[in-house]
Amino acid sequence: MKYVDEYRDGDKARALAAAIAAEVRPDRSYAFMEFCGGHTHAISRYGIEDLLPKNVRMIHGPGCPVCVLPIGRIDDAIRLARRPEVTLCTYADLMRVPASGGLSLMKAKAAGADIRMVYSSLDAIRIAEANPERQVVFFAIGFETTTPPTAVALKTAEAKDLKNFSIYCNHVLTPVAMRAILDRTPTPDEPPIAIEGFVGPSHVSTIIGMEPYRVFARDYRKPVVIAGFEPLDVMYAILMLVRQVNEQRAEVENQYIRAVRTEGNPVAIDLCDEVFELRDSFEWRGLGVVPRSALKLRDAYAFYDAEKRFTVETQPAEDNPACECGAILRGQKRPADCRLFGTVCTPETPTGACMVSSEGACAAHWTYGRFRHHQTDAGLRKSA
Amino acid sequence: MKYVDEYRDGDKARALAAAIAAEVRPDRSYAFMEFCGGHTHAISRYGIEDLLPKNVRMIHGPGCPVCVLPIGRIDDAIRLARRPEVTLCTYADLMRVPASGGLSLMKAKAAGADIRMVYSSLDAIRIAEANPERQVVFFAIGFETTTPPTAVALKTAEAKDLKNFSIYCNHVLTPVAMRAILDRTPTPDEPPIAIEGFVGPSHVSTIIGMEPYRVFARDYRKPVVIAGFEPLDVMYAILMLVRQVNEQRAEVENQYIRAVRTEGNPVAIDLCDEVFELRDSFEWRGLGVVPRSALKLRDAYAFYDAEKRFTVETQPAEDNPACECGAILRGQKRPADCRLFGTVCTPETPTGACMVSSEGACAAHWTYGRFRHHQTDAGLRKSA
Amino acid sequence: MSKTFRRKLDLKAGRVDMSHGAGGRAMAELIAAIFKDAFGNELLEQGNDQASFPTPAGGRMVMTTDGYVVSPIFFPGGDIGSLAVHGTVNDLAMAGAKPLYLSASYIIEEGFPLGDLKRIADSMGAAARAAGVLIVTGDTKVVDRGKADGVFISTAGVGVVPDGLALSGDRARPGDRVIVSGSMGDHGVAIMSSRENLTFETEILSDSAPLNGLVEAMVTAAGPHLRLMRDPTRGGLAATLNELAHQSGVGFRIVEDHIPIKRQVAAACELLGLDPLNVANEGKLVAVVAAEAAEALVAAMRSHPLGADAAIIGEAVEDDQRFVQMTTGFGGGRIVDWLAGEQLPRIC
Amino acid sequence: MSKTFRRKLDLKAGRVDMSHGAGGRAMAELIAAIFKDAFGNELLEQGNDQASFPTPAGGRMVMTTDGYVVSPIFFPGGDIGSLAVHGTVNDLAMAGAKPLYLSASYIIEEGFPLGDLKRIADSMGAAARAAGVLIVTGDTKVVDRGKADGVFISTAGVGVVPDGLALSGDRARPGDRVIVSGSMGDHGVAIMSSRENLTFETEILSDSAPLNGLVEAMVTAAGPHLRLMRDPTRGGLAATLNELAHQSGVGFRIVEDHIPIKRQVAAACELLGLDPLNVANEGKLVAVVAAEAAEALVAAMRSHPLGADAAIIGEAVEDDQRFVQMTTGFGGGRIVDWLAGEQLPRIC
Amino acid sequence: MCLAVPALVTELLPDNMAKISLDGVSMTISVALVKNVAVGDYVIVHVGYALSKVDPDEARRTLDLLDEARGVPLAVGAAR
Amino acid sequence: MCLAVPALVTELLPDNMAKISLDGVSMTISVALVKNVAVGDYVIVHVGYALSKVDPDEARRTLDLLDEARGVPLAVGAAR
Ligand code: SF4
Ligand code: SF4
Ligand SMILES: [Mg+2]
Ligand SMILES: [Mg+2]
Ligand SMILES: [Mg+2]
Ligand SMILES: [Mg+2]
Ligand SMILES: [Mg+2]
Ligand SMILES: [Mg+2]
Ligand SMILES: [Mg+2]
Ligand SMILES: [Mg+2]
Ligand SMILES: [Mg+2]
Ligand SMILES: [Mg+2]
Repeated sequence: MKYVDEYRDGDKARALAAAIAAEVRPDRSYAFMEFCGGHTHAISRYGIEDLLPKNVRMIHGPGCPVCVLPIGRIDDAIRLARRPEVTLCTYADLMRVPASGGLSLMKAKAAGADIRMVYSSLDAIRIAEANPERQVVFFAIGFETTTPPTAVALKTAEAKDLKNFSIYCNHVLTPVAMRAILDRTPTPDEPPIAIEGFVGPSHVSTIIGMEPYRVFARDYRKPVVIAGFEPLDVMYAILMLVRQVNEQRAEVENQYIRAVRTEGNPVAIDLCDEVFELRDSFEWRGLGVVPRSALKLRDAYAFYDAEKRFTVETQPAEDNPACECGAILRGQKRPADCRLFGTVCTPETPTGACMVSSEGACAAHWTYGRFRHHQTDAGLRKSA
Repeated sequence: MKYVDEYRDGDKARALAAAIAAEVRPDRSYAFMEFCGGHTHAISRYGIEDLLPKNVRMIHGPGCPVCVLPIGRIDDAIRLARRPEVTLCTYADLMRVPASGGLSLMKAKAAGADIRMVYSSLDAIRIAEANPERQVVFFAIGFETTTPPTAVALKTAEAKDLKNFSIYCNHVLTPVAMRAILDRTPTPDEPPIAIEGFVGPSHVSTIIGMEPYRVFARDYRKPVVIAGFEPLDVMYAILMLVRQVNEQRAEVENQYIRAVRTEGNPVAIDLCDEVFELRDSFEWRGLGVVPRSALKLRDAYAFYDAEKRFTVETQPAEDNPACECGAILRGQKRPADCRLFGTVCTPETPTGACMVSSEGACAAHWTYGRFRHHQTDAGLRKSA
Repeated sequence: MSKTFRRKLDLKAGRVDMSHGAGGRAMAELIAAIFKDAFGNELLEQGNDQASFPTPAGGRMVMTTDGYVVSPIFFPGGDIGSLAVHGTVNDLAMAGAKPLYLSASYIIEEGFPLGDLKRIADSMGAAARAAGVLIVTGDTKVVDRGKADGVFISTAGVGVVPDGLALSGDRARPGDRVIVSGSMGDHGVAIMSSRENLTFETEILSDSAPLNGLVEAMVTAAGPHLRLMRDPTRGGLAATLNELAHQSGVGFRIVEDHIPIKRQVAAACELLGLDPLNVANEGKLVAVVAAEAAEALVAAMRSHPLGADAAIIGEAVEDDQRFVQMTTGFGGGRIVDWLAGEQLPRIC
Repeated sequence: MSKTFRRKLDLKAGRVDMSHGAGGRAMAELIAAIFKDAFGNELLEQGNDQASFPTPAGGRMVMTTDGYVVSPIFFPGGDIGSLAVHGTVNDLAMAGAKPLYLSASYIIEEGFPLGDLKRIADSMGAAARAAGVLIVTGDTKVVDRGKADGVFISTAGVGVVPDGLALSGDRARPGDRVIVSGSMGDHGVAIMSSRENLTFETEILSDSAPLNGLVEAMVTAAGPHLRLMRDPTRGGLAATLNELAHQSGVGFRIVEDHIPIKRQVAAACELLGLDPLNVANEGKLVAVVAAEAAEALVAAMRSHPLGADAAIIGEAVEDDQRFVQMTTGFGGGRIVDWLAGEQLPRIC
Repeated sequence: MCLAVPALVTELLPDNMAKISLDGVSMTISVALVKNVAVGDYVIVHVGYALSKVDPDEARRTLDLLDEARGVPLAVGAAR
Repeated sequence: MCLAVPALVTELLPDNMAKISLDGVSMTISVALVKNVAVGDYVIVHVGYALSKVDPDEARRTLDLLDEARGVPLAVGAAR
């Protein structure tokens, strides 16, 4: 695969690992957050941790839109899907996310709700066209990357004059969440938030460009390196972060120059501006309520808004209080520090946000990395 | 079973057989038509032919509403059922009746039409209530026996204000068909129509009573004995017919006194009068077009008339010209005289009306009686 | 299977979902929680994709399969689980075989209640134990809602026929006697009475039962005089006798009055316009036996609980038309034919 | 079956209807016209509800079953009929058995085209002949439209393992080598590419194939050094290795770069967010063999057409956690776990 | 045609419905077409409707008529 | 999150759609979000949409940067 395989080369990885090892200062440690689940996944799947010096620690951020979606919104989606007239179209990633009462979209489907998995928002349009007697609701989730495709679907429905299509909008914003993590004031008994820099979003940045990250460099003095999702991209970005830290710089740099332009994608930005506006606030699993962190349809498109068409009223739903997701997402704890990890909470039975998709910090550690835990700390968690 | 088993007693049958044998004149033959398929079925199933003297011949009449329904009406029903919004409810007897193009309701169902088998017209009402988004059409067939239940269903739908229920009416009239058989002028090369008396309808008569048969006795000089469907009823009715013939009487007698009153069932008659009116003419398979032989909904109930709601226009459909049903129904030929019998035409692949239901003359002979054919005429039809 | 896979399934309110058929941990959990205990035996516990057992010593082997799609899944006198054992055990026993091992292939519709699945598996296991057979291997597939009807089970079975015994549908000879082991039509009427769209009620139970014990007694009693056996399932006695007539190249003559039929079964058939001879049985057999051994065979059958109502109902006759003819209780004669089409309530 | 039942089914435009499953003449016709010719063999022709065959001499017997519910029914490289033979033959072969006899239970949805049914039965018969097994007994059920998905087939099989050969999932020992017979994920990608709701196209064909020939060559080459074999079907290589790790009480360490994966399979997985190690195979096996015989075994496999791409991909290790660990092509390490939930395209 | 069976009325139900019994088989039918149905009556049941009541006296009389034919010796073999 | 893959545009289709190819796997996607897509371009594909074009020069430059790290001896065993 062109533009893929070159960035997965093992020899170059070892060379890069050596370069990183050579440049890190042995007298200090480094802690960087990769915000995106895509990066988390690459780190886990390719075993990048094994290639990093021990004093470079990666903190897995909340950059998985599946993980951070609060239970109440999944509950809403299930309520929508259970309406006899509704066909709910969803990305497959959401199917197993646990909702209240032991439910999930997969279980609601098993119990009879008409739920279809789609690969693309355009599949939802096709389903609406093919089933004019059904109310087709597209369960839209995702960061800035996945938002423009939803906007295109809406404009397509408008052009086709589809009356039976609507959008249940759950799009959220990356930079706002990054700020929310840094803005948290730790309680006295909490460890400090140790993030010294960010591996910045890859495909989000193809849309929004570099500008939105300037605030982190300028106001928080945290370096940001936008990086591709291939493992060499991630490693090189880490090297760039190490260099910024060593040189006491705090800049927004772009490692993913082959796909990310400084200005992002103006077509997509304009389209999203036309269709969406900011919500006053939105709940993030693991982060709590974050002001102005999510999008909703503008009033001009209220007709396509499933929340208006079906009067959805999100009920608050409690997360398991033993779940340590919040602290893990802020880099204050690690998955294995949670007493539910691997016993109550597994990818088959996720309790918290971080276990929900394979890009969550806990799931990635369970699926790809838990052997390390046993190698280094075998006595601790026999039951895992 | 009370009022059933007593009339199936083998000892009494043998005694009755002896009585008939004793009363028939050896110097002449007797030919009676049992109009009803129920009688045909009883004769075949209980082997009554074996108990009758050789010079008493039973002619199997057209008294099976499934058999006589013309192909075009089944085609209509299939066209109705294929409409995406329609659920067609039908008595199970109709499922296998062959329609044009090798179709049948069973095959149309297999090909995707929404067709439900019901035991009672009230089941169709229940289906309409349970599926308000479907147009439920009740495929009403039957003689005067089955007509009042259709009328009750219609009145029930009216009382429940069911907007999605309608009736595809194919109810036909018994005495009119009996007249049509007698009225036919045989062509020069045709054998004469030999009917000397009728075993009269059993359950039809519970509704219409005895009066409608007077015309046969009075104008045609044909005795009519209304008989129950149990085998002793049939045999006793034959004895009564033999006596009338021997005594040169032509009267309407009632063997089925336990269930048939002279005046019939006035509640049912009045209800049917309210709901139905005569069609100008109707096609009968095997008999051709017979004037004023069938019912349709009155204009006051046009709302419930599927033919109006869906503008059904019956297309004429040809029967196989080799089929001898007409002659068989008039007693001019026997099933084994048809060259399709048992080869092309069997109960699994019925070609003509008489093979369609187990009450048709050909089907009854095939299903229950064809061994006789082989006993007496083994060389004739080896392939059967 | 280690306890890593053992997780509490919600047997009360839980439902099968697509993950239970995907070959992952959820499937392993389902199998562990529902099937292992229900069927429990050492061969199954091997945990391979196939079960291994010693090759039987001597005899001939037989193999059979049937798919079970009964609706409703739970019915008076049984359920799809026990039926899936009885039907397959009986097909083995009809060859005179001692049934040994069964396989079970479950095709489950997404949404099927886990509690019902457990009930079915338990019933299947209990039926296997009662019949003295082991369910040694199985498979589970889950299909989308609307692509199955609750659960289907396909059971295959193998067994061994003792040396010297050779039963087959082509062995009826003119003069042989035809025996049924009990009343006809109970299963079909029990099923129909429990269908939603047919509104009648009876106390008739399905006769679903394993016949291998009865068959053993029959083989002992009749030895080489026993020509063949068959269980009159789909299509009832009528279909079975017609099949046998064609296979053996004979006719049959039976006597209606000798065929045991329960009062309620006869009544239900009367109401629905059905012939009890077309109605399915799941715990009855038809045997054909040399005339000289018929009485002794019936006597032996009657001393077994599943043959208490056994009766000679007729005999095989020479007939190049292979007709099944019946003398009616009324005194006449008629053919007993295969049912044309499906068995459905008739109005006329 | 006499010609009385032989009637021309309309194989061009005809469809299965409820009467084809009712046990009457229509069913007998369907079986005669579609299955008898397709499967044709003397044992099936016995026409009983079970097939009888000589008890094999010596060895141990194995029995297996699988339900086949693949969608679509016809896919690049095969169809449900051939798959239903290969899957069951392979489960027998994985025990080192010579597969002998199969049973076939068809559950057919009303409305299924008769022509498609014939095509499937023919394909199943051809696959059986190619694999050297006989389909000796079968069953056909028809269910209402909307209560199945075209056709489901449950196949059971029996075979004989030669004396002295004992393969089982619990026999892997630390130090043993892990071998795969060829590229991973072809079947699953071929199926996904032919699903309507996934709009990608490839030229990848299913690898569906009978492995008993390859297995014979392997047994000859490795003899008692061969510990076990398993076909990585549902859940792919990942599920199979995890199962084996748990059964044998060992861990596995495999090397990503040694696992053969076709370019297009890797690309399709990349597009859909899947891991090829979770994707199903239907003509591949995983073998565990003592280290000293590994090279010879791979050489023997490579000289068989179905093992041309055979490769040693890793080894069994001591690990009380029974982890399957992989050295990534990139140089790091990771766990290869069972897939959680169903295999679905991911957006993230 | 017109398959119908005499069955015992065991219970009257609302909306002109009734429960009938036939040798241990029970069914709910409509009695809308027959006046004055009472528990203990036998009615002729067709497609889930009572069509008429069975008159026990007339039933008896029919059997008596049949019995009249008794005593006449059976001409064995004469059938056909 | 945001699984996306660079793929070759092989054909432009009506309605802002295009056919892409990835090592023999082809798919029809929307190119409504990217201006001036041409056959031969590589685009980043996400949920059936092109998000941006791959710049071949910048891709080359990235690889060159990676190669800079070559030649530095690998500290075997130093990882972690
Ligand atoms: S292991 Fe589960 S419960 Fe614990 S922090 Fe992670 S997601 Fe939350
Ligand atoms: S056998 Fe068939 S074709 Fe011939 S008269 Fe009878 S119904 Fe008509
Ligand atoms: Mg819904
Ligand atoms: Mg329709
Ligand atoms: Mg069988
Ligand atoms: Mg069977
Ligand atoms: Mg299996
Ligand atoms: Mg059988
Ligand atoms: Mg198997
Ligand atoms: Mg298998
Ligand atoms: Mg297997
Ligand atoms: Mg069978």
